[in-house]
Parts: sequence; C-alpha cells; structure tokens
Amino acid sequence: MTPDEVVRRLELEALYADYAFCLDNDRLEDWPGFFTEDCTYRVTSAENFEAGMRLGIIYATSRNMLVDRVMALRKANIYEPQRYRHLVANLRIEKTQAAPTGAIAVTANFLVVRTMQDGAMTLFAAGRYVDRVVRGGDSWKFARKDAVLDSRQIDTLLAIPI
Amino acid sequence: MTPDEVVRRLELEALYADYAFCLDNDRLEDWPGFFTEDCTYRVTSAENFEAGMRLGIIYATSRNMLVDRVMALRKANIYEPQRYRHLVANLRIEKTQAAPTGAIAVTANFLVVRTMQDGAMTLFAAGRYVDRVVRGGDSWKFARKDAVLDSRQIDTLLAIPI
Amino acid sequence: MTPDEVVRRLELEALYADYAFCLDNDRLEDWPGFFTEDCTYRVTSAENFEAGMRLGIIYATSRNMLVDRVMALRKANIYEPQRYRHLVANLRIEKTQAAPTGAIAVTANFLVVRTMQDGAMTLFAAGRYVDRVVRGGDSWKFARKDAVLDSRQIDTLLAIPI
Amino acid sequence: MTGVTWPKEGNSRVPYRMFTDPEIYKGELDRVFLGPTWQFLCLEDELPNAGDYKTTFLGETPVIVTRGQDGQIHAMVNRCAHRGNLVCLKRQGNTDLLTCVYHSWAYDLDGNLKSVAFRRGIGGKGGMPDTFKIEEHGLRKLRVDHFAGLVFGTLSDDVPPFAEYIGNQIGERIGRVMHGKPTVLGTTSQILHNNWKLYLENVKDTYHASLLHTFFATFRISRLSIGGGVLIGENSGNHASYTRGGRKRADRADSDKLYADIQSNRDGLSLADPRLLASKEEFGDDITVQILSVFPNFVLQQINNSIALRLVLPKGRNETELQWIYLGFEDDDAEMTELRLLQSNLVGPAGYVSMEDGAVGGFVQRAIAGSEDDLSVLEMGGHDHVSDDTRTTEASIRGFWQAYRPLMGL
Amino acid sequence: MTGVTWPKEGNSRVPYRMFTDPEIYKGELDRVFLGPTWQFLCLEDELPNAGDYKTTFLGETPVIVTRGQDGQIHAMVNRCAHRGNLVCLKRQGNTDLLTCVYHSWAYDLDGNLKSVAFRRGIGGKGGMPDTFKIEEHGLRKLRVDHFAGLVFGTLSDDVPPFAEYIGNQIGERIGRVMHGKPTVLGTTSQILHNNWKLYLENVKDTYHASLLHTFFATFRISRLSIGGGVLIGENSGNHASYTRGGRKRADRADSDKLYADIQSNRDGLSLADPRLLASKEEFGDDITVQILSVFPNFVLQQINNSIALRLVLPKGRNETELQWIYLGFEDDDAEMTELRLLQSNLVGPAGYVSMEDGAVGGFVQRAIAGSEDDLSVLEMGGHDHVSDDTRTTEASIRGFWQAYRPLMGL
Amino acid sequence: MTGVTWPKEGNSRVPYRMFTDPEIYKGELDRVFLGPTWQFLCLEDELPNAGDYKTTFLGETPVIVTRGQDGQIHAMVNRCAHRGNLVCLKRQGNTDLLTCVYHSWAYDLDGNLKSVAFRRGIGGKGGMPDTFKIEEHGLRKLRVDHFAGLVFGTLSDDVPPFAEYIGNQIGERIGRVMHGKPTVLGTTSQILHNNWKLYLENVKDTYHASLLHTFFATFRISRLSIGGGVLIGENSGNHASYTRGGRKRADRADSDKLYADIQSNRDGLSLADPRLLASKEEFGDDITVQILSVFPNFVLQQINNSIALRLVLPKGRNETELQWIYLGFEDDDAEMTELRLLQSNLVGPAGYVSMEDGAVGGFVQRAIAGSEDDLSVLEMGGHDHVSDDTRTTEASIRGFWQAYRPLMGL
Ligand code: FES
Ligand code: FES
Ligand code: FES
Ligand SMILES: [Fe+3]
Ligand SMILES: [Fe+3]
Ligand SMILES: [Fe+3]
Repeated sequence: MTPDEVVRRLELEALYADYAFCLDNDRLEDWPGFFTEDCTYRVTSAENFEAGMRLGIIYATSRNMLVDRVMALRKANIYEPQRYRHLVANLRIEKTQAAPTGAIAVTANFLVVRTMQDGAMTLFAAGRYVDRVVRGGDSWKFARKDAVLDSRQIDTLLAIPI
Repeated sequence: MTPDEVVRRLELEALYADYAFCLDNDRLEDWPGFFTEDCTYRVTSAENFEAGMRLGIIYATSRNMLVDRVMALRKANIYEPQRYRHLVANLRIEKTQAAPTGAIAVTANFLVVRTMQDGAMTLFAAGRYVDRVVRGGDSWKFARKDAVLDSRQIDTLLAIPI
Repeated sequence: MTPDEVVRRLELEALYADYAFCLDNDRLEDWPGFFTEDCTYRVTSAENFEAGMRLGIIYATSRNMLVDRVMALRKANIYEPQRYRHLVANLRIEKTQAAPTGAIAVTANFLVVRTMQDGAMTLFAAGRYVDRVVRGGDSWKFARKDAVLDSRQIDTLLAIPI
Repeated sequence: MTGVTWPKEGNSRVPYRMFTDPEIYKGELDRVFLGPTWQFLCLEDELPNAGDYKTTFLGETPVIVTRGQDGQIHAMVNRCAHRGNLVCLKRQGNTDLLTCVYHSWAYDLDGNLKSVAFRRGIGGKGGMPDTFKIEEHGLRKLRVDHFAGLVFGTLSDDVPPFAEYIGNQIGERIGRVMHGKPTVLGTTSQILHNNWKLYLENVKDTYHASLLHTFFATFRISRLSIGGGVLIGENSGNHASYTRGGRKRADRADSDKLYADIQSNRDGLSLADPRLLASKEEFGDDITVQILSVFPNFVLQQINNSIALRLVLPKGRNETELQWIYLGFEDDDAEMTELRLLQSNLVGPAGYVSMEDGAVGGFVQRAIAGSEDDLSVLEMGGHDHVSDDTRTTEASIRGFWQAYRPLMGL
Repeated sequence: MTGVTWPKEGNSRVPYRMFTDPEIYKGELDRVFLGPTWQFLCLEDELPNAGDYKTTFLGETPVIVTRGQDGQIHAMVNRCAHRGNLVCLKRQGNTDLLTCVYHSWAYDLDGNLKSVAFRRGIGGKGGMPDTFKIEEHGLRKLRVDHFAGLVFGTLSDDVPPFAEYIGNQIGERIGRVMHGKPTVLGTTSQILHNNWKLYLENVKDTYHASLLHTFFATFRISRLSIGGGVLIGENSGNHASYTRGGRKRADRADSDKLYADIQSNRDGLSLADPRLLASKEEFGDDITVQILSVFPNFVLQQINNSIALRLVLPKGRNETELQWIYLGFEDDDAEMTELRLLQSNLVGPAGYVSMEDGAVGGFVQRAIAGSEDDLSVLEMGGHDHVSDDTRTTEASIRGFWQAYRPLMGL
Repeated sequence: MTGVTWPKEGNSRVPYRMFTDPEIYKGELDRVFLGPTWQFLCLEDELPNAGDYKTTFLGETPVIVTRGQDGQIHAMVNRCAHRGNLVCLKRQGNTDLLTCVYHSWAYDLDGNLKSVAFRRGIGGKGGMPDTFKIEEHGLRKLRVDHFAGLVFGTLSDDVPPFAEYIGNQIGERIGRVMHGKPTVLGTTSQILHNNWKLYLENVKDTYHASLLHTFFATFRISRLSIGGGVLIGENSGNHASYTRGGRKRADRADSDKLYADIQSNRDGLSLADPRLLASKEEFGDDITVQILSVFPNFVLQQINNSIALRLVLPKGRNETELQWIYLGFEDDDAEMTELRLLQSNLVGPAGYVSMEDGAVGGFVQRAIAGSEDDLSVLEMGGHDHVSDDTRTTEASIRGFWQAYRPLMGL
C-alpha cells in the first residue's frame, strides 16, 4: 500500500464518517453537499438491485432532487420524531481503479438503527453502499450512491435518507 | 492528510478498539486506566444531552469514581451474568483541533449488543461517543467521555459501562 | 506507529473487509482462498471457548475442509435463501507480535445480520474473531480463525460461515 | 360470531374493537381470506413459461401459483399433503415437479400428487399401505380467474367469476390503467403496525389525501377542490376514486382560499428540480390520480404516470405487510420509463404522498388501546355508500364495511 | 371477575396468577387504570406556558396534558373523535390548537372540537350531515387535580379529590420532599420484564432494601437495624417508608452483628472517591431515605439529596416501563446541584442501590412460569396492613393488595 | 380437554391444531411436562462435587439440580418459597447454601429452608409470626432417578422408576452408547421456530433422514437401502432407530437405483478432505447410526463416533430450544477425540446431516397456518407402532402420539 493509498483510504473512511454524522445528527441541509451536482442517489433493495431493476425507494438524478427531498421532509411530510444511528464499516476500494484524482468505486457495509422518541430501537436497515466517489476540489464527493438494503421490507416508512 | 494525521487517526482507532475490548472481555479493572485522573465520564440519553441536562445514568467526575464503580460491580451489585459486544465506527476528529499533543475532540458511533448467559441477544444500546482525548505519556486518554444513547429507555438495567 | 505499522493495520482492515464481502455477497467459492492450506477454522461460542472446550459448531483443520463445506452448501444441504451482512470493527493487533512477515495475532468484533428472502432481518450473531494471520505472497491469509459467538444459541441453523 | 353487536348507526360507526380483537382477527382469516373473496395472486406476465412459480398468501395461508405444462395458471395451498411441510421454499422459480424436501413427495404443477418416495417400501418392508390412494392426497387447489393481465384466486366455490365480482364500472377502471403488456419496474414492501383494515380504510378514504399528504396540496397535485369523485361497485367493497384536470391549475386562488385555514397548506414552495412532477398524458382522459381497490385487499394505483399494484397481507391483528409492484408497459420508451422511475418517488415507503399512510394506521392502533368499546365516526358525505362526484366523503369506506359485515355475521 | 378465588389467608398470600394471567391484566387496564384511581400526569412546571403540552398514559391509554389559554392544566385521551388517530404525535410541544394530522380536525387546548375540515363539503357536495353536532365530538376529558406541584388525572367521576385520596399523613410526606419550586435535572426510563405489580410490590417492600441492595448495607447507608418505619394511608394502597439517622453511624457493631450471617454484608469496602456519599441535611428531620407510593403507580423517592419521581406504566402482562424524573429545586446552588447529580448514581437503571430492582421482577416472572396456582407468602410483620415503626415488615405490600382487590372484585 | 376430537384413523392422522393451539400448549406444560414423565436434568459427571449445581427446565418451569453434601443429586423447582424469585441466577456453579438474593432466605442443597433473614424482627419489632413454620416453606422437590450416568427428574409420584419407564430394550440401547465415563466436549443450542412436537416427530422419523439430508445419501453414509430398523419401547413414546453396516458399501448399484429418481441423490461428489468421514469401530456391533428418544423430550444420538445428548425445551407454542451436549469418554485417546470433534461437523446447527432439521419444523409451522383443521398423514409402514427391521416407516412417530394422547385426554 503506497502512502497515497494510505491517505486515500483514510480520507474515504472520514468521508463516510462525516456522511453518517450528517444523517444521524439531523443535519439534513448538509446532506446534498456530499454529492456532485449531477449525482445519482438511490435507495433500493438487494432483490431489485440484483435483478437489474432500476426502481428505487428513493431515486434522485441530481443534487437538486436531494435538496427537494430535504425540503419536503422539513416542510411537507409528516412523520414521528425519530433518529438514525449509522454504523459504516468494511470499506473497500476497488483495486482496479485509477489515480486518486479519478473516479473510484467504493463499497461499504452499513447498519442503521432507528430510535423513536419513546425510546423504541429497531434494527432498521442492513446493507451495502455501492458508490462512485470523485475528487471535488479539496474533498471527495459522491457521483453515484446506491444504498442497497438487504431486506425488501421497510418498517413503517423511510423518511430520513440512508 | 499529513503523515502525523494519519498516525493520529489510526492511534485513536486503536484506542477505541482497546476500550471496547476491555469492556467486552470482562477486563473492568483496566477500564479506569483509559481515563485521566480528573476525567468526567457520563452515560446519558440524546434527549437529556440535547436538552442540556447534565444528569447522567452514570455520572463520574474522577477516575476514582470509575474505580468505585468497578468495585461495586464486582463486590456489591447483583446482576445476571451478561456480556457486551461493542461495535465502534465512524470515528471523527474535529478538524478545528490543535496539535496531536493538545486535547482533541473525537466523536464515534457505537452499537452495543448484550448477551445473557442463556444466549438471549438484544441490541442494548446505539449512540455516539462525544469525547475529549489527551496525550498521556505514550498513550491517549479520555479527559471526558459522554456515551450518548439514542434511546431514553434502558432494558432492565445498565451494569457494565458503555 | 511506524509507517510499516500503518500499512499493516490498513492492509489487515482491508483483509477483513474483503473477507466479509465474500461471505455477504455469495462468493462462497472464494472463501477458502482466505485461509492457508493447513488452516484451522472454527465457529464456537464464548461459553465453549472460555471453558477451553475445543468443540466447534463448525470445525475444520484444513483448507480442503472449507472447500468441502462450500460444496455441501451448494450441492447437498437444503436451507432457505438468506444473506448475511457482516460488520467487522475494533480491529486489534497484539502489540507483542513480530515483524509483518511473521504470524500476527489479530482480534476484531463482528455483528452479523441475517436477512431471509421475505425480508425478515435478525441480529444473527455478535462476537469476536480471534485470528492468526500470516503473510502469503502478496496477501495476508488466515492460519487460524476462531469466530467466537457471544451467544450459545443459534437461530434455526448456521449455513453460511461467519 | 363474537360478542360484538354492530352500532345502530350502521356503517357510519365502527367499533374500535374491530381492529384489536384476536377473535375477530381469527374469524377474518377464515371467513374473509379463506372465504368467498377474490385475492390477487400475480401478474400473468410474472409467470411467462411453463414451470414458473411464485408463492404468496391468502390471508396467512401460504399459496403456490404456477404456470402449468398446459400453459394455464394454477394455484394451490403451499402445504404438503403428507405432514404439512412447505412444498415451495423459494419465493419464485421454475420447476417441472413440486417436490417436498422433507420426504420427497412430488406433485405436478397442478398440485396432483405424482410420487411418494419408497411408497412400496424396501425389500418388501415398510412403505405405504395398499389402502393409500395417491389421487386422494394432492395439494389443496384454488380457483383461479384472470382480468386484464391480473391473476386472482379464491378457495370458495360460491363466489361469482371475477368480472362479475367487481362489476363493469370497476372493471373498466382497471382496464383503463392496464392498457398494455405490463413490465415490472421493481417491488418493495412495508411492514405496518396496524390491523389490515385500517390500511384498507385509508386507501378508500378520499377525504384524507390532500389533508394528510400535505405534499399533494402544497404542490397542488391533488386537492379536494379539484374535480373528481368516487365510484363504488355493486359489491360495495370495490371502489375507484379519481382526480380530474389536476394539470390545468384552474382557479388556484379559490382553491387556495379553501385550504387557507388548513395546516396541510404551505405557501411558496417549489421544487429545485421540477422533473419529479413532470408527467405525460397517458390515458387520454385527463385523470391524474386514480386509486382503486378490490375487496378485500387489492389496490391498483395510478398517480400521474406512476402505476403500482398493492397487496395488503394480514400478519396478525395489529401487523400488516403492504407489498408494492411498480409497473410500466412493454411499449414504454426510455423517456417514459425514466418518468415512471422519477414519479415512483411519490409513492412507496418513502413516497412524498404516501409515506404518511405507512404510519397513520399505527398511530390509530396505538390511540385506540383501551378504547375498544368506542366508535369511529364515518359521516363525511352522509351515511350511505353510493358513487358520487365528490371526494369529500367517506362513502367508499362505508362501502367496505357494508361488504365486510355479512361475511363476519356482524 | 375471573375464575380466581383469593386464598383464605387474605393479603398474606398472593396467587402467582395475578402476575401472569392475560384476563387479569385486561381487567386491570379497565378497572384500575381507567377506574377510580389518581395517576401522575406531569409536574405543573413542565407546562409553564399556555399551549404547552406533553403526552403520557393511563395504563395503556394515551393521554394529552395541556396548559390551556385559561392558564389551567387540562387532560384528555389522545385519540381523535373522528377515526381514532393520535392527536398529538410528539411527546411534548407547544401549540394553539390540537390538530389531528389525518383529516385536520382541530381541538382547543381543553379538548373541544373546534373545526372539521370541509365540514360543509366543497361546491355543495360532500361534507358532514347537518345532524353532526361539533360539540358532541370532543376529546374524552380527564379529571385533573394538583398537589404540591404534581398533577394527577383520572377518568373516574367517583374517586374523591386527590388530597382526600392520599390522606393527611401521606400528603405531609409528599410536601416534605417537594419543598420548593422543582426543576427537572433529567429523565430516564427502564423496560422491566415483569408485571407492573411486581415492581409496585418491590417499591413497597421495606424488607428487601438492605438485603437485595448490598451496596446499602455494605456502606451502611441504610440498614433495617437503623431506625425507621412505614406509614400506610387510610387508602392502604398509599404508603411512605423512611430511614432515620443514617448519618450517625450508631452502634455499628450491633448492626454488623445482625447482618453478619447475611450474604448482603461485605466487609472492608470503602470508596476511593467518597464525594458520592457526601450528602447535605436538606429536610431538617434527619430522614435520609423516604420512599413513597400513591396507588396504583406513582412513586416519590428521596435518598439523601437524590429526589426522583417514578411512574410505573404497564406495557403488557409481563412488561413494564419505569419512567424516572430527577428533580432539584430552583433555589439549589451549584454545589447542591452537583451533589444531586452525583447522588443520582445511587438510583436509576445503573443505580448502586436500585439496579437490582430492575432485574428482580423479571427473575420472579421467569420463576413463576408453570406455578400460576402457587402463592407468594407475605407474612413478614404479621398479616395486617397498618403503619409501624419498623421496616422489617411487608405490611405496605399487604396494603397494596387490600386496595387492589376490591377494584378487581377479588 | 380442549374441543379437539381425535380423528377416527387414530395415530396415523394428527390434527395440525396440535402444533398451533395455545390451549393445547398450556395443557401440555401441565399434563406432560409437570406430569408423569421423566425428563433429562444433567449428566452425573456435570456435578462432580458436593455443592455443584446447574439449572434447567421441566417444560417452562425452572429447575435446580444439585450435588448434596450427602453426595446425592437433588432437584427442586427454582422458585423461592417466599415471593417466587429465582433462587439460582447462574446456569451453573458451586455453593453451600442456595440463598435467594431478594430477601436472603437460604435453602440447603436438598431445598429445605434453613434461614429467613430477620425472622425474629429487629429490636422486637417486625419479623415472621410464630405461626410461620420454616419446615413448611422449602423449595418444591423433584423425584430424581439415574441411568447410565444420566440424571432424570419428574414432579410425579406415580410414574414408575426410570428403568421401568424406558424398558429393557431401550435401556440396553442407551447403555450401548454410554459405554464409559462421559466427558463433555462442548455444548450448543438452537432456537427452532416450531412447536416442540414437530421436532420430536422429526427425531422419530426414520423415513426422512436419507431424503431430507441429502448429504447422507450423497455420500452413502446412511440410506434406507442399508440395513437397519426401529425399536419401539413398551411405553411407545420411547424409541431407538439404527443403521447397520453402513461401512461396507454393499451393492451400491442396487441402492443407487432405488435413489435414482429421488432428488436427494447427487452423483459424483467426493470430499477433498475425507478425514471428516473417517470413523472408528467403537461399539463392536457395526451399527453406524443410532437415534434414540425418551418420551417426552430427550434424545441420545450416535452417528459414527459423534455422540450427543439433545434436550428439547418448549418455549411457547411455536418456539423450541434444542440443546446439544457433545460427549466423549474419559478413556478416549487424542486421535479418538479429534475424530469426534471432526464428526461433530455432521450434527448441530451447522451439521451436514442435521441443519435441515433446524428449519423443517419451522417450514411446517408456517405451512399449516390457516389449516388447523387439516390432518397430517402418518401411514408409512402401516397404522401401528411396533418395532420393525425397516426404517421405511413412521411407526415410532405413531408411537409418540400413542403415548401422548392419554396424558392429554385426547
Ligand atoms: S411432509 Fe412433504 S413429503 Fe413428507
Ligand atoms: S382521524 Fe383525526 S381528523 Fe380524522
Ligand atoms: S423472594 Fe426469595 S427471599 Fe424473598
Ligand atoms: Fe394516503
Ligand atoms: Fe429496591
Ligand atoms: Fe433429520
């Protein structure tokens, strides 16, 4: 592993930590900033993903659609107060990828625990991120993010993104 | 990321791994050693934490209080045999922080699975550490550790620290 | 932490990420390749492990036995479609160990969430890996792997390895 | 059947006990789901080839649906005639024979028992007695019927054919949406923490849409002040509600006035990326939203160009699985497919105008704890259950209870 | 009410069935929690301003507590009069109107229905019939009463006012602790895997404290050998137990002798940081520990300077939520606040002298499986339920059953 | 006992209700598990020393097993005679006195109450009344019996001694396997999502083994075409099935023909590391597989050199815990121990020839939902329940029901 690869790996780990921090601590307004302007973001199930079905539970083809999602969650949609706790681990950088400046294919496993205001905790989601990150100025951004849920079932609803 | 930052990040990841190892493998007597003598340790809920309420489910303002906690768990308190499994991930070092010698603000997400002697497993806790670490000799120590639980509810009791 | 130690730690983290990826994405045929030819692989409970009982829920004393396990899972055994999601964290390298070329004692914590085809998710396993890794050519391999489950109970059956 | 006596007000009152009582629930599994009702099994196109199968449920009873060698679709209870094992373990697949893993009894694709392992014993020992007649031990078969590419099944011999069961009006409304050869764009599922009937009430509740789903009103996609109405079938358990002319933003002022006092109204919101709401005239009748239900538990949805089937499966008295199948049509071009995918953000577990429906039933379930003897009030639009060209009514919910009560002897 | 006949020994025997039987539990929700009892709702100071609200429960029935425009505290069942949705979704907040999200029916802070969305329909179509009287469809209201800054509620018209319900002695004991304007230092909650009554028995059990909580005895905080007693109210479901003079370590030798044979005694333990046990005379009566309960499910605790309210909420026949509200007083100085925070380590889910109470009820629940017809023995201190100046008694537990049985017709 | 009337076909039909009905389940806990049956408690060698104890269950009732000062093994219900707390909290340990943590009542290792904390009160106040007789408040005791190093217990006074209960034939079969001083190689446990009787049926089901466990047939470890049979005890709830001569691969061709049409056959498979299947003649009778059960819930397994005890514990009508204890013998050499450890891959939760048994019961449980009135068919090998030298039979399952029905009054 070269010094560059060391730095890249740790920067990407920090990226996922920052991403989780944003979603877990109700900083939704910062969330679109983790993506490129023409990003694709999708939450889907392993079943759909592996069947090559493009449908997403959430499907956005621009950063602005993420901005709209946040706006709707803040202003239009009604859901009980709840919080997520992401655990992201097992980061993998596809060996076959180009220099740190180019786009990199990254996968990572996640668990999301959802806690409702009364204190009820559930293992809400388990799955993997299948992402493409690019160097945007001094930071990494998601050009594409697929949050692939192992389960085809969603408990109650999916409000906060994964 | 500078070489120093690389080393610091990995040392801190190792610190949290050692901390979890200590609690998960019944090495409670080693636990106070992860803290400075005048540390503050608290287990609290996100609800209390965000409301600025200082109350802790556990609240200690010195390493000796941690020593007392261990002594009570060993000699005075009665609870069923049980073990924890910590998963600590998404470590974040607050950018705004000073040199590796100074105090550093660190946050990380955790899950704790509790297993009883009969084999029953529960997702016991999910939350984040909001910590301040300092360089103590050749190792890092917690000057302050807040284990902030997402849930306001504790299943049965909290014996082993988080 | 020396530059070599930095690289070693990150290479080992990558090893566990690759290992989890293999099991979580139905690449069972690749699984034996993570082990040395004369490896020992065992899935056991903390109860047996700490009592010094050698019995394993799975117990293999060669890579070929792992090959046979995969063959049986593919051709002989009957079980409902299911998938795992491993979260491996809190990697620890025993300080007392020799140069990166020699055998290294490594421990890490894991959670495994199992998802059935209908979408039912359960926290299937929590525990720790107690491993010995060696440098095999340009990659690390497991000379010994004990997947020590915190619980003595297995839900339904254990088909896919841990 | 159970101590419950129905309130004298009839269908404009519902005892909360109907959503909580374990005896009621057990009765429903038997009288409604295994009774004289048609329930959705699959799309014909989900089983294109002989040997294709998938599994689903009638209530909580597991069912296999197959495409037989005869090219016909067959359905049977997924329970081995020997000792009751699940015959099909996979959700879908293809096979010549349905072979039970437990003792290898094998059934053909119509559910007839074809072979019993070691039926004659071994070396003249063991085996089945001569009195055992293989033809008496098939899988329990369902009646199957088809409509517009949809396959329905029932265990009842008495229920009329499907077309008759839904009637012409509802039939036309289904045909209108299923205008081509369907292709599945994807599926998902939600676990709802409420009795299945609370979700059905929600689906039939034309009154709530623009109030609960403030996204609707905020972006003026659908408002009660926009033209529309509700059709109720001869079997009043079937319904179709529709919104007309959503796309012409007629007298916005008026309509805003109407919504002025209602919390669900938010002003000055617009989308940073309006492609989400771009939609294409597809049906030639300027109906932008149509929600249709077939008693007891099937829903067909059209919201702009987003088309989905929903199947409502009871999983206990206060848990329900809501399954979604999103559809396009074979002759959709890439642009239309993209449109449908983008509009799918409106519905499903994270849908801008449906996520609330995933939670509100659970809110009711929690709220009625300890109030089983109280009654819900269904008087919007009066007390009857007839079609009307307004959606400011609960008529189709009353229609649901009108269809439900006789089955349950209530 | 349920096949159970009470043992002839009266309150000194309790059938284990009382903690396991689903019928008993259902009966309690109705007869005890929705019956003639007062239950804690909130502190007056939790709702300082008009429009403030919080939600809680009477048994399993959800309740809203509000501070009305009139400055008064009101309480109602948290269930919409329309179709039973939760009116308040948040645990606490501030609002002018209580608006149900489902169809925007709006209630004032007293629970009166103020508006029904589209009540008159739209364009002359739909809407509510003229027979619908808005004033007949309010939220169900609770009776509310106040005592020493605490707010209690009931759905019963017959239960006497709160002060009378608890009687003078218990009232004085509450007043003694609530000696100032309370401030909430924090809250927490525990899920107990036992029937709610097992926790109430534990609270009233003056016999167990120094035996189960070996921390007490080990550090000589409270021992049965230290002076103390138990008060039992005229309504014998209410009690207060107290320990006196804990701080003077009188005849330690004697007392050590008494505890010598008891496992709960550990010798030679001392704290590395004794600040935990530093306490300050606050009440001027040298009472170091007072545990008080109001039937059926409210607890007020004073342990040295640690003051907490506990609310015991049933969540099924063998699950209970124990909610804690830790208090200080407005005029506490920083030192006193720190003292209370440190002493909070004694109680709660991780409390040195309370963590065992979180588990022991679950141990009993597990132990009595298959022994529903056996009886627990409550003979310590005899068979009656009168006040006594000893804590080596189970009198106040017998008092609990004395209050409970008539409500249940047992 | 419960509206169920048994089908006229007798033991060759079983109503699925037997696996789903809560009333049936409650009846079993009382009539079967607390009734006239012997249930496995432990190995004598698990409690070598005086004061050693472990805990287990009779059905859902917790039990303590101890080695007394008298060197004898004793067993009692794990429920304090005071207020029902678990007396032993740990699964195993060593102690002089069984002291309840709640109020420190202490029992000797036979379960007799020895001391009551503060029985005489303090300072002449409180304490137990004089009428309280300590000797009337011991723990409830079990009858204990021994066989071949195994310890069994019952709460019944009527059931005959264990040796008589199982009869000579089964006794010999147990003795055959327990040929030395056992050592525990390890333990594990499985949670099965099915009624406990479905697992017992599976254990007694000689018909399924080579069909469901295709590993067996594939590697020709055991096939129905290999010699073997089933013994059924005088108490027909007890059985032992056996496979003979597995190791000589006689007429493979023939046997392959028999299996040719059966899915469980796979060809051309061989192990990359054959040590797994290397086994050693241990019993001198060329019996390679013996599965033995003692009514209601004990199993003794020998598969080649893999020896295990299995205890089947009901955890609700549709959940079961299956506990495994893997054994070797004191005089095993290192090679034999290694052999047993390797062969343990055949059994347990991940066992090549047992993992399917962990799931198949759950499949049945799911399949029979909504079919409680249907019947399973048990006609393989006829309708009776007598020993036979074939395994192509369900005789020993019919024997189970023959033993079960009178206990339940069915
Ligand atoms: S249960 Fe299906 S073959 Fe026996
Ligand atoms: S349920 Fe509250 S407004 Fe309809
Ligand atoms: S319950 Fe055992 S001593 Fe009181
Ligand atoms: Fe809706
Ligand atoms: Fe206590
Ligand atoms: Fe088997």
